[in-house]
Amino acid sequence: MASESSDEGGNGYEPKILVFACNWCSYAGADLAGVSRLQMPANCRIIRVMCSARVRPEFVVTALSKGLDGVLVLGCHPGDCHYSEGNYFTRRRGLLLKNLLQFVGIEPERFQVRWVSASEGAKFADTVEQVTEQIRALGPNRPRSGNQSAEPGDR
Amino acid sequence: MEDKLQELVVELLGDGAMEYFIGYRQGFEPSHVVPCFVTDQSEADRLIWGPLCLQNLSKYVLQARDLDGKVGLLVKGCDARAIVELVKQHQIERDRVVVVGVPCEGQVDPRKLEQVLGVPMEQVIDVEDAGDEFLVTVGSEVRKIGKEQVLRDKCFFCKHPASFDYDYTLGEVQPFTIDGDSEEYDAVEKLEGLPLEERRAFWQKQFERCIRCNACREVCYGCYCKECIFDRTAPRWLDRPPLLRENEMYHLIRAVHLAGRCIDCGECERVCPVNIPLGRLYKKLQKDIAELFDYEAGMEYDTVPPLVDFELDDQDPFL
Amino acid sequence: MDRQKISKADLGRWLDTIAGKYELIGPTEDEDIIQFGPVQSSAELTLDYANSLIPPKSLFFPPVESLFAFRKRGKEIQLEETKPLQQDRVIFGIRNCDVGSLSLLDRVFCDDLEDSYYRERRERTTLIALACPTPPRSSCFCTTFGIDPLSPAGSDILLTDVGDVYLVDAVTDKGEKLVALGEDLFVSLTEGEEKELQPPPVDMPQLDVGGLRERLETLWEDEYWDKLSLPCLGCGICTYVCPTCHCFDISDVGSTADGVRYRCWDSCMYNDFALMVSGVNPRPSKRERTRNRYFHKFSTFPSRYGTGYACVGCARCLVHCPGGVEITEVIKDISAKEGVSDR
Amino acid sequence: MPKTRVGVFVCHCGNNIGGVVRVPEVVEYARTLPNVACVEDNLYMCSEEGLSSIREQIAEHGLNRVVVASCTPRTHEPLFREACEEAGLNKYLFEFVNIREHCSWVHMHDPVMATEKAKELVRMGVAKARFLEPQEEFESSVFPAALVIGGGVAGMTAALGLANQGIQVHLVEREQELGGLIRGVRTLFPTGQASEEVLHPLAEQVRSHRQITVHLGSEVEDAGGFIGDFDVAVKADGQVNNLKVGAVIVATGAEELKPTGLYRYSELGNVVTQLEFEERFKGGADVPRNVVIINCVGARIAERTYCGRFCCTTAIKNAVWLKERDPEAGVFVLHRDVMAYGVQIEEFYRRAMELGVRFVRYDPENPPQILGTDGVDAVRVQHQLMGKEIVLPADLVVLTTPLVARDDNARLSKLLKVPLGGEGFFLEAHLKLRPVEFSTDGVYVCGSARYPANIPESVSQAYASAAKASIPIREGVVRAEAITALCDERTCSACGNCVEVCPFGAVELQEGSFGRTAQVNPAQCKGCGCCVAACPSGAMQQSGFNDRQLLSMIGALAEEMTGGVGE
Repeated sequence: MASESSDEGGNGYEPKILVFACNWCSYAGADLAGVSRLQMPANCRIIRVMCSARVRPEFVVTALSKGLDGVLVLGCHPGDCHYSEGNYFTRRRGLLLKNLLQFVGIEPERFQVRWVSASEGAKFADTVEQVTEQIRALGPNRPRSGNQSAEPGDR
Repeated sequence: MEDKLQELVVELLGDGAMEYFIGYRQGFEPSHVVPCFVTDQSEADRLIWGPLCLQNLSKYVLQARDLDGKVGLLVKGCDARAIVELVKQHQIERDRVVVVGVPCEGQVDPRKLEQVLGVPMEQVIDVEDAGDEFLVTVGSEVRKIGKEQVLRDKCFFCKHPASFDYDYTLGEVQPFTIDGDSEEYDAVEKLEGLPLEERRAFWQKQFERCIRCNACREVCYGCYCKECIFDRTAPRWLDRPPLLRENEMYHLIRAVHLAGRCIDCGECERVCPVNIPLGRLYKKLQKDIAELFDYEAGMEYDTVPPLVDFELDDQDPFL
Repeated sequence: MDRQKISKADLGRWLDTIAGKYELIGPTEDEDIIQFGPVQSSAELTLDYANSLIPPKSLFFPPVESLFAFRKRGKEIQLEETKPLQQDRVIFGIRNCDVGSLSLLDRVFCDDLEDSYYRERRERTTLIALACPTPPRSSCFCTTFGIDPLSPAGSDILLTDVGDVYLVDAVTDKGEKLVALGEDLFVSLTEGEEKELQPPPVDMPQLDVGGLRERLETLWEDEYWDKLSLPCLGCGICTYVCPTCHCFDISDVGSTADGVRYRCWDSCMYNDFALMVSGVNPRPSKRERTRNRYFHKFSTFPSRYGTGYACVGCARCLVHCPGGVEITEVIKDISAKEGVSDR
Repeated sequence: MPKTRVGVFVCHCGNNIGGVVRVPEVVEYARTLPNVACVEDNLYMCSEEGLSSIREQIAEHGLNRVVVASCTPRTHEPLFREACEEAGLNKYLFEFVNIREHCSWVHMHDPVMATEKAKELVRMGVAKARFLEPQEEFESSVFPAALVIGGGVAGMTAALGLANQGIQVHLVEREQELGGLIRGVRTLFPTGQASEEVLHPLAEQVRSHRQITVHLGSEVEDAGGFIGDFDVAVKADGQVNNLKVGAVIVATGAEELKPTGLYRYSELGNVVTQLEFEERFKGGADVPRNVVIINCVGARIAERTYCGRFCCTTAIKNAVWLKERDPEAGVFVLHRDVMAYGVQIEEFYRRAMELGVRFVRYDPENPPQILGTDGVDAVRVQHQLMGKEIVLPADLVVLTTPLVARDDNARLSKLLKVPLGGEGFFLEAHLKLRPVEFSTDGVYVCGSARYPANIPESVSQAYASAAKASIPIREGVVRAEAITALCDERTCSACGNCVEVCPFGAVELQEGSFGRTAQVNPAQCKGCGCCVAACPSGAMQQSGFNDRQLLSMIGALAEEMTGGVGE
């Protein structure tokens, strides 16, 4: 399951972070960071969605459950949603999900929501840098019973 | 009260006001109460009411949607909120259900009762509500037990003992007092107060036990999806084997789906054969939703559920 | 071997000796749940139990087990079979209803289509049954299906609580080997004791199941199933706590490169159990699924394997069904059905 | 169903990708991915050679999915989609993987990690591509009218550009008069022509054009809708006028910075801005003799980093004007650098020097000092070339300030759902490739609303935006990208979450063949996917972004089989 890079903690550990970015603001912000040649850690993988409100909480839970080290949801700043209202739903869902994940013992850094506009290439780069470092500091997202190690039976 | 209930059901069935009535009856032993479907007037005498009538029967109205006529249902104050939500979530029309409200002054948690009595429930012959205490018959002996010792957790903080929006009611709730200094969210706050590692260990231990019998889902009034996302195969969200991580996903996703809809009836926790304290998970959501969005499920027909609603000035910790 | 006895004080010592040579499994209590699980020492066991929530069938046919792991490197695929057991094991404290269920499951897993995982676990396990406490729970009805809660049949050793001591009946070679491990702890009964040390007789309601199958088979289209299925919620509790249910599902979990093939329990009460790829579901509603469950127990299984009914009267489904569907009521209702002529 | 055959095309983008990401390694890796039937790389995938390789491989390998790993879909998706269509493949069977902006350009110093990341991005792209489905685009008609917001040179030109094609135009101007910023400008550089000579004929053409309705003293109060069908409320004197248009051009211009607090501006009467100078001495009377002009006031500083672009030219223009009318005048221009770009302006700069305008370079760390109590007497400045402090007599100080974005931009940006850049100006879709368009279809921008633009620039941008805006209007229909929501009525349980969240009222509960279920009106759906995430059962899906596609990407990243084993 784990790739070479996220096998072990300690030295050489490279977290793998899933990023959802809305097409209109945050994906454009990420593009701008690229155009501006802003250098950042190479741990994030972006999935483009049209609006951050497309990100169903199940995606976040699934990603963490499958062993990804963190999930970052990026959307337009509240009030600037291309669809007027989408990110307000993102915000509510994010609030509740963050609390719920923490409640069951998942580090809050592993699921984050940030607002990045199309002009905020630098903010995108900073966010990637910050989130990567936070998650790197936590170490690998401990797998919930890896495949081979599952001890079936004995119930 | 049972007489009144039985008479009412006989009358309503006789009038053709409903096709059948859902209440409670005694199961294989006196302390075992199970749902009772009365389709014929002659069966109405099986109906009972008491502090062991634990089930929230609301889920059963969903399967009665295909009937030509109405379905009757006995509801406690807490369960009535499920009816409100079902109407609000477009699952039933209010006028297709005959809601018979019952004044409830607290339900017994059988596990607590066993501990207090020191005998298994099978020896309990009767439990009767007597204001501030329960009268419990074990063998030939009647014991008085203070409500605070054996009430279901959710009943301690019951805000809605009276039936809500009923068509018929069996009486008014008598005020009663419960000693004790616990607060509604004590259990949740205790967990919240633990270090993250311990919280994690706690829940992992719970989720590890899950056998994914789906009883929590099937008993839940809010799980009315025609096809549950977990049962889908394209895409397949959840692998079938009840491994810890799949179980954790199952419970977290279910919690997310019920957020803002859960009415804290406690059925999921009650039916769980492996005693996973699911109530705490849902209570946590209830607490957050009340604090963050000032919302409580099941109270009004015309409010918008919190996760499909927003305020411009919602809390925004996200930078 | 003749009937022997062991003092209650010595039981733990014997079990600890066993634990040194075998994997010892017995009843433990955690979170208010009795379950059979591996223990390091007898101190971890509980003897204050009626029966476990999940039947010990789970020790032979686990709720989830990996069959093998697969690994793909380029075009090459490696398979690594899972060893079902690391060590021979002893299950202490199994009740006779569950012992009875194993002989039914043996037919499923060891008859014509052998399941090597089940078989290995069965062969490498010694069963120490513990006769049921008296009086039995009010829900129990094992005697209905010819099970004697005080008999050593089906197990390797039966222990019977008669006050200060346990009577010990080692009825197989495997059982005798275990007794031999704690030789000095076991004392043969005197003739006087043979008569004197007897457990009280078991008094349990007995249901009439004569002709149950024949009567049931005339009721396929009966309206009874509509009414019976009303309170059923469609969860899988009855099948998961049932010691004779044995349906399973097989699926691969992991990546395209590495993964495990798992087998896990499935339940005929789930609405997608019989769903076919085409979208057709031969058991589309609770009515068909409930009917199927009782037909399987009382008709299909006996006819398929030439056994008795696939129910051992443990009453787990009776106690735990959240909808209150009661198998004892079903048996009574079917037996009481009039007006349908036998085939 | 035919077997899924994915073609992967990896672009080097010259050295842009290939200089960091080891493209051959990515190519080899892509070959090992499930359902991948062919993998190609090209120096420039967007070149004709690259595009024809896509077309050829589709035919040769019977590809039914195409993945291009190159730059950003925000600019190049249409191009590659078109290549697919030309080869007979539905364009929605194409998936874009960004390994330039999101990879090679931002990990330039880490080729190992960048290559790993590129491989994973390709793996995710292929995973999604396997579940792509062909789509039909929904057509909707375009209302044959346009709205131009702003009646300056840019707005008027854009309005004429549309109107001359026979398109009905509403031109909304906040002031009671057309003209915008140029009304306050006396002459235009480098010709020295009076601004009226440009402004008056232009305004007259606009006023008299029968296709143009001019709304003076008006502001856009509210706006909604989308390309082809915008509803705009224009308010004038408390009266609201509802307009329906198919396209919108933003030409709201900018305003001159009032440098309060700098160089004793607003404290001393004879410290003025360039526009105030032009206004005050419009008639040419009582012009002071000794004038010191200070450039880069409030520009190229920490809180306003940009260059105003033509402030230098404005300073030169007014310096020349002073010298031409009075050769004896003492005219000093204090500057940080002189931006006199292009042949004509450079010529103009030389002329200023020939006329005796003195250019003195100052150090922003040690800016010029305004001396005087009731008014300016002199300006003290550290002469950088001479390396000593000099004091210049001054009867008047003119501060050259940049144009700044209008405060109202924020409101308009929300109404029109178009973004603003960091300095508060409107932000186009792409600096080079889509300079007068927004990402939001049907909305365009020109002139100083975008960034400080001089008249030739404003005019050419205005023509460009008019040309762009006329395309949908003249075509009469627009095809909406087929990314709308779709409800599986078989499994919808009608909970109504989707109805609640839809920002466009596109979802309703309706009776259908499966009872009451949610149904989506594709004409109203804008493809945000809010409803999909709100649907607990997964009955609601979004084309091109459905759960299966996205989940398979997550699974691919986690190296799992989620999403089902390939069909």
